[in-house]
Amino acid sequence: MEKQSDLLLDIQHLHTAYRLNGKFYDAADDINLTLKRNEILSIVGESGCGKSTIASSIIGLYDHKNTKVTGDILYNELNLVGLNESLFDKIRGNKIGMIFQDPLASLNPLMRVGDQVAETLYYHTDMDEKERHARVIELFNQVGMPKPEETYAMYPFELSGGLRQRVVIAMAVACKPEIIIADEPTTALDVTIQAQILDLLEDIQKQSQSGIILITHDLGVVAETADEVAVMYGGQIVEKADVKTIFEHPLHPYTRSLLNSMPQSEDEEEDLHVIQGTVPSLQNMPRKGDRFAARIPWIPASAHEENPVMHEVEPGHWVRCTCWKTFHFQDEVSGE
Amino acid sequence: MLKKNKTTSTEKAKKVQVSPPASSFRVVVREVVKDKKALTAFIVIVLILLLTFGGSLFLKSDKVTEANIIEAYTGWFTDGHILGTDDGGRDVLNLLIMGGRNSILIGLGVTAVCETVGLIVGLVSGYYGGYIDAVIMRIVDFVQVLPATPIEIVLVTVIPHYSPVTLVWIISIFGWTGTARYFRAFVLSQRGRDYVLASKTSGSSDLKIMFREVLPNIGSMLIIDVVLTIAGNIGIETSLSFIGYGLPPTVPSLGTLIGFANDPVNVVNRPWLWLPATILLLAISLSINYVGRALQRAGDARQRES
Amino acid sequence: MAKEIIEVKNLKVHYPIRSGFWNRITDYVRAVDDISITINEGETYGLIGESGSGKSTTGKAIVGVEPVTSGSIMYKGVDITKSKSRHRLNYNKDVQMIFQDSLSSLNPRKRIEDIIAEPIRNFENLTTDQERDRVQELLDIVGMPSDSIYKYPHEFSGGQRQRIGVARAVATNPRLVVADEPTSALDLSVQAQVLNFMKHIQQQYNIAYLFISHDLGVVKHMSENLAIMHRGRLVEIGSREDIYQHPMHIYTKRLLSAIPQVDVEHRDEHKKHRQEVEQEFQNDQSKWYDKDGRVFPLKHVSDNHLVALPEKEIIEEETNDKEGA
Amino acid sequence: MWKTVLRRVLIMIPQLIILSILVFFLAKMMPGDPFTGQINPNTDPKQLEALKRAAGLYDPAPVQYARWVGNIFKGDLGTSYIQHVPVTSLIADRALNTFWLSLLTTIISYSISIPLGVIAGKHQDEWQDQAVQIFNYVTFAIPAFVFYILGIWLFCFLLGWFPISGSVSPNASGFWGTLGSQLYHIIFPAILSAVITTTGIVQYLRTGIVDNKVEDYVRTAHSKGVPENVVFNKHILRNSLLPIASSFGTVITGLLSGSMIIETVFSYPGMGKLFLDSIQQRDYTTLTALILIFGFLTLLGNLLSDIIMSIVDPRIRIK
Repeated sequence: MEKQSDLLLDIQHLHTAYRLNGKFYDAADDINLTLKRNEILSIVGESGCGKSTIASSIIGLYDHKNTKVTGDILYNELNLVGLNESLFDKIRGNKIGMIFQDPLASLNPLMRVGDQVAETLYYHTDMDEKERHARVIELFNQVGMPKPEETYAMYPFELSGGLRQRVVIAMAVACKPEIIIADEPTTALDVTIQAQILDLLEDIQKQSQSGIILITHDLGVVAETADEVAVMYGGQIVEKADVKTIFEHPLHPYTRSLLNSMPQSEDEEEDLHVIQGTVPSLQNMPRKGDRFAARIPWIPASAHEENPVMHEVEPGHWVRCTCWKTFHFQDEVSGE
Repeated sequence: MLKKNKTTSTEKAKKVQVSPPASSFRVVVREVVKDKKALTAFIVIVLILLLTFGGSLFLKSDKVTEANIIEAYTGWFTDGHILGTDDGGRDVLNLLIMGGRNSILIGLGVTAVCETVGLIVGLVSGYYGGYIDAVIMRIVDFVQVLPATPIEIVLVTVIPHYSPVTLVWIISIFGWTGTARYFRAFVLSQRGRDYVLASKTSGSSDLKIMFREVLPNIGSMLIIDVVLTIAGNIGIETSLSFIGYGLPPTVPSLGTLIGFANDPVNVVNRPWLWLPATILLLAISLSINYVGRALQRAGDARQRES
Repeated sequence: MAKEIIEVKNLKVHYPIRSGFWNRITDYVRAVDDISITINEGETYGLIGESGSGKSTTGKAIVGVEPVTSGSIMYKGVDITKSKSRHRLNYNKDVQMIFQDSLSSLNPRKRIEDIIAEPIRNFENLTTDQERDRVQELLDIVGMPSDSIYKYPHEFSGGQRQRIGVARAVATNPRLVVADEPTSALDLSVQAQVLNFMKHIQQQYNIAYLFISHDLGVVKHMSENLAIMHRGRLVEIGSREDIYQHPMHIYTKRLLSAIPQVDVEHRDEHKKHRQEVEQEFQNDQSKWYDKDGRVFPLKHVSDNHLVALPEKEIIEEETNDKEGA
Repeated sequence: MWKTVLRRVLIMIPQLIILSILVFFLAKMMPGDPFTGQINPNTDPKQLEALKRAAGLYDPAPVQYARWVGNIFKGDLGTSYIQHVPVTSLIADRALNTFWLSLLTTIISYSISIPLGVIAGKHQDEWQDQAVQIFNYVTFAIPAFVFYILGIWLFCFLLGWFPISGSVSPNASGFWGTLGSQLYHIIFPAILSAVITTTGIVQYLRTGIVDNKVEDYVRTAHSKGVPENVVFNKHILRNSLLPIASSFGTVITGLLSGSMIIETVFSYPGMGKLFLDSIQQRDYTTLTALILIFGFLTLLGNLLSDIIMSIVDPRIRIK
């Protein structure tokens, strides 16, 4: 049994809807997730599946006029949904750190990078200016910045992509947050830099005992770093399990299709698996029945649940809908 | 057999509903109709054009500007002069119609010259880049730092055989640079786009790429710029005429009429001289600009969509 | 042996760096610095590198849209680095390009028909009907419905647009297509579709690809021979097996070890290995790069496996390793 | 940074040379010469010819140009044809008047436009923004002189709040009295021309704020827990004010060319009015000098803009 205090974040029935042409559409639809201490939870899916929506809902950064968030995001008994902004500002950057995809865009181009990191400390600690400076240098050392002192006074445009992302990470972890949300932190970077940044994230997590939510579309990154994995399609979580199960015994047709379309198979001469059709837009997403059904038309409608829900097929392994039981790839049929 | 199949599929395709990205002209129509205020502004423009261009068909320019001292400074609605007469006994309504037409014509003329020159210079400069661009931009920079109004005034006074056409050229000397800069910036951003590269690898010549590939993308920007520039150029001409160095004295202009307001006596006692012209110019400027703004909003919205 | 289609020799593309008070040219960015590769008929040649390695510049130089500083690109015995000779040969009828950003590479104001027909109109004399049939045929090949010809790029999804880009690239039956990161902007499942079409077309029309990418997984899937670029130079050339099974240059090893593996069971070993290679890369900079940080010239280690090796000892050491393995 | 500034100053030299050549030829195109109106009309034409020759009027153009430039460096801009006094002294007190008017206009203009731009940007698409947009549209669309005429008609004639002409009342006495009268004369034209010059600044600032608001770095600042109003002031506003800072020079330039109209409407004895008076009186030496000064000040304004930009923008400063 896990201790209660190990639970950092408990997301229950989260719905995040965006207003489009006057109507609200759920971009994140009934999300249930938990994040524990010392855990890397990866949310994976293709573009437009709603993974970033979850991140912005947790940290409360969305256009309040055109977004409707319902459900509960519990952090230590505190519900982050609908939390008063000034209270939220005490949590953001302090208890929850955030890392974004594009390190150049996420840094203020006209501010010295050291000052940008120090700004976090200013709002969450009692340090004076000298202490903040010292702490930033310490952080720069920790994230592997080659020349911390010189870097402090530099502007973002003077740094390389990898170094910029290190600044962003330093900023996110400055106050030793319990939760770190990394939204596609390595997508804009080269593979060699990506590896270093992922290692850095793991190191930081080990030191600080925090929980990390890693949002990515890259299955390889997931396989290398995640502990728990949630696979998303069309705003819903379709499969959730520990990383080994997801890659070794995937059940949901979408998870299986995705893994099959990776060009990493040993047999280079064969065609890659193609998922039929396209992801429907937010407005055209079917709100009833299995959302993935349209892309596996050879599976009879009777195989899908009318209102697919998550089933715990094995302890800790959750799959939406029951269609996985009869699912097979098209060529497997013709092979029979 | 194969051939037949192809044609049928083509025919079938023809029937399919197509929604092209709205052409520049369609944007104009659609936006103006959709926005009621812009529609009003547009109707005002049409009415003014009818009044000035239509009205001047019935007027002879030498009659209009003929002095008749005896009838000088007749007030409103007297002796058949609806808007009274000026210091030379000329009918102000006639002057207003002719002046309005002239001011608009000058505005159109300057816009035609400036947009053409600006567009070509902007295209060439932005597309070729490098040294060509550097040299052209130095010239543009220089023309832009010249004190335009004083030089215009001096040119107006020193050029022999001065006519409205001369004025168009004089104003145009300084007017093309803004347009050139505007289009250059846009072309520069398009040049880096892969479709230009794709055209190059498809064997299209530079000239073809500039005019057939890049230019169509400028379309709506050009319309917006033209509309706003017309308003601005009417302003420049009337300003010059207002201080007495625009259209020649024998050619009526709204600016000249408004210039009567430079005399305090006229301001207080003879409002018919300058007030109608002021209102007409105000109506022209406000309505053209409103339509221009509406188009700009439409253009911005479309840019966000794509 | 396959016939070679294009031979790049000592290609250099340098950009001047201006600095100092007078804005004089003080140095050059060596975007492409003395590289030589040979692409054979009908093969897929992979060109791998990280951002800023010069791989895209190389591709553009081969298509003829990037001015070359020095070196030659031989096609049909003619050096096509001069625009005159490209013109005379109708070079771009035979050598075409697929771009990374499908939206940016299709003119938003042109219909699909006009987009695909552009190279046909420039290089072939077809009647309107013949041209339309050809466009329909091309759309058919890339699996697009026939009513697409009347539509505009914005009406399609990223994957569909990329297939239109492929259709345009093969419109004039080219012999070589330079594909510059053709799928890196696409989702995984859509990427699979585009890659499949590219392979099918290759088999059908015997087209050679220069496949430029930073994604070693994709390149492995697509190409028989490949070259690795770093800092504007080639560090290693070889067959797929040479590179992926027996990498010799430290940079190649580093790149390979950095690819995330879908092998959860062994991820700790993989991580350890990657960090060891990274350590070695950091420590042995001076061994693998000259004093200016430049990659050494390539040397043959076997018939078509070339590595930028510095000194004799390393070659021996490495070849011993290889034999031992 | 100093290198950038110095290079920028050096770029001005060829511009100045071309400008002076241009003005020189413009002056040559003008009819009349320094002896027009100065000499007794009964003077023997031959004697006049000799005088002209002695004054170098028949020298080749380059020689005349060189002499002209040489004189400028000596502070000699020629003698007025009409007033028979050195042009420099003629311009001096007029220039001071224009300077005060421009200074006041600039101050008022920025103190109107910056708050308006901030309000519009902060409340994007709300009623505050729409109100500012209407204001902005009107000030952009109306030709300046129409605006002045309507203003003077309404506030000076109908309401009688401000004087309609001059720079100081002849009855004003004492230091404070004179100053007060000057301010009274200057304030209304300054307000009018300030209002009409706000358009650009308001629009730039609004667009800057609207664009910066959705930038990723603003989201980052929020995610650090920086309070909303601090994010606005420290990140959004500061970054949006940057291009505004550099507009300073061009605003001055705009005021110069606008001075002609505002000074005409208010019969204000400044440089613009002097220019128009000179052209009416065919006082070509004064005209030439004024164009040269206008041109020089415009160049200076642009230089100022570039220098301010290179100081405030680190991307230009560090290089």
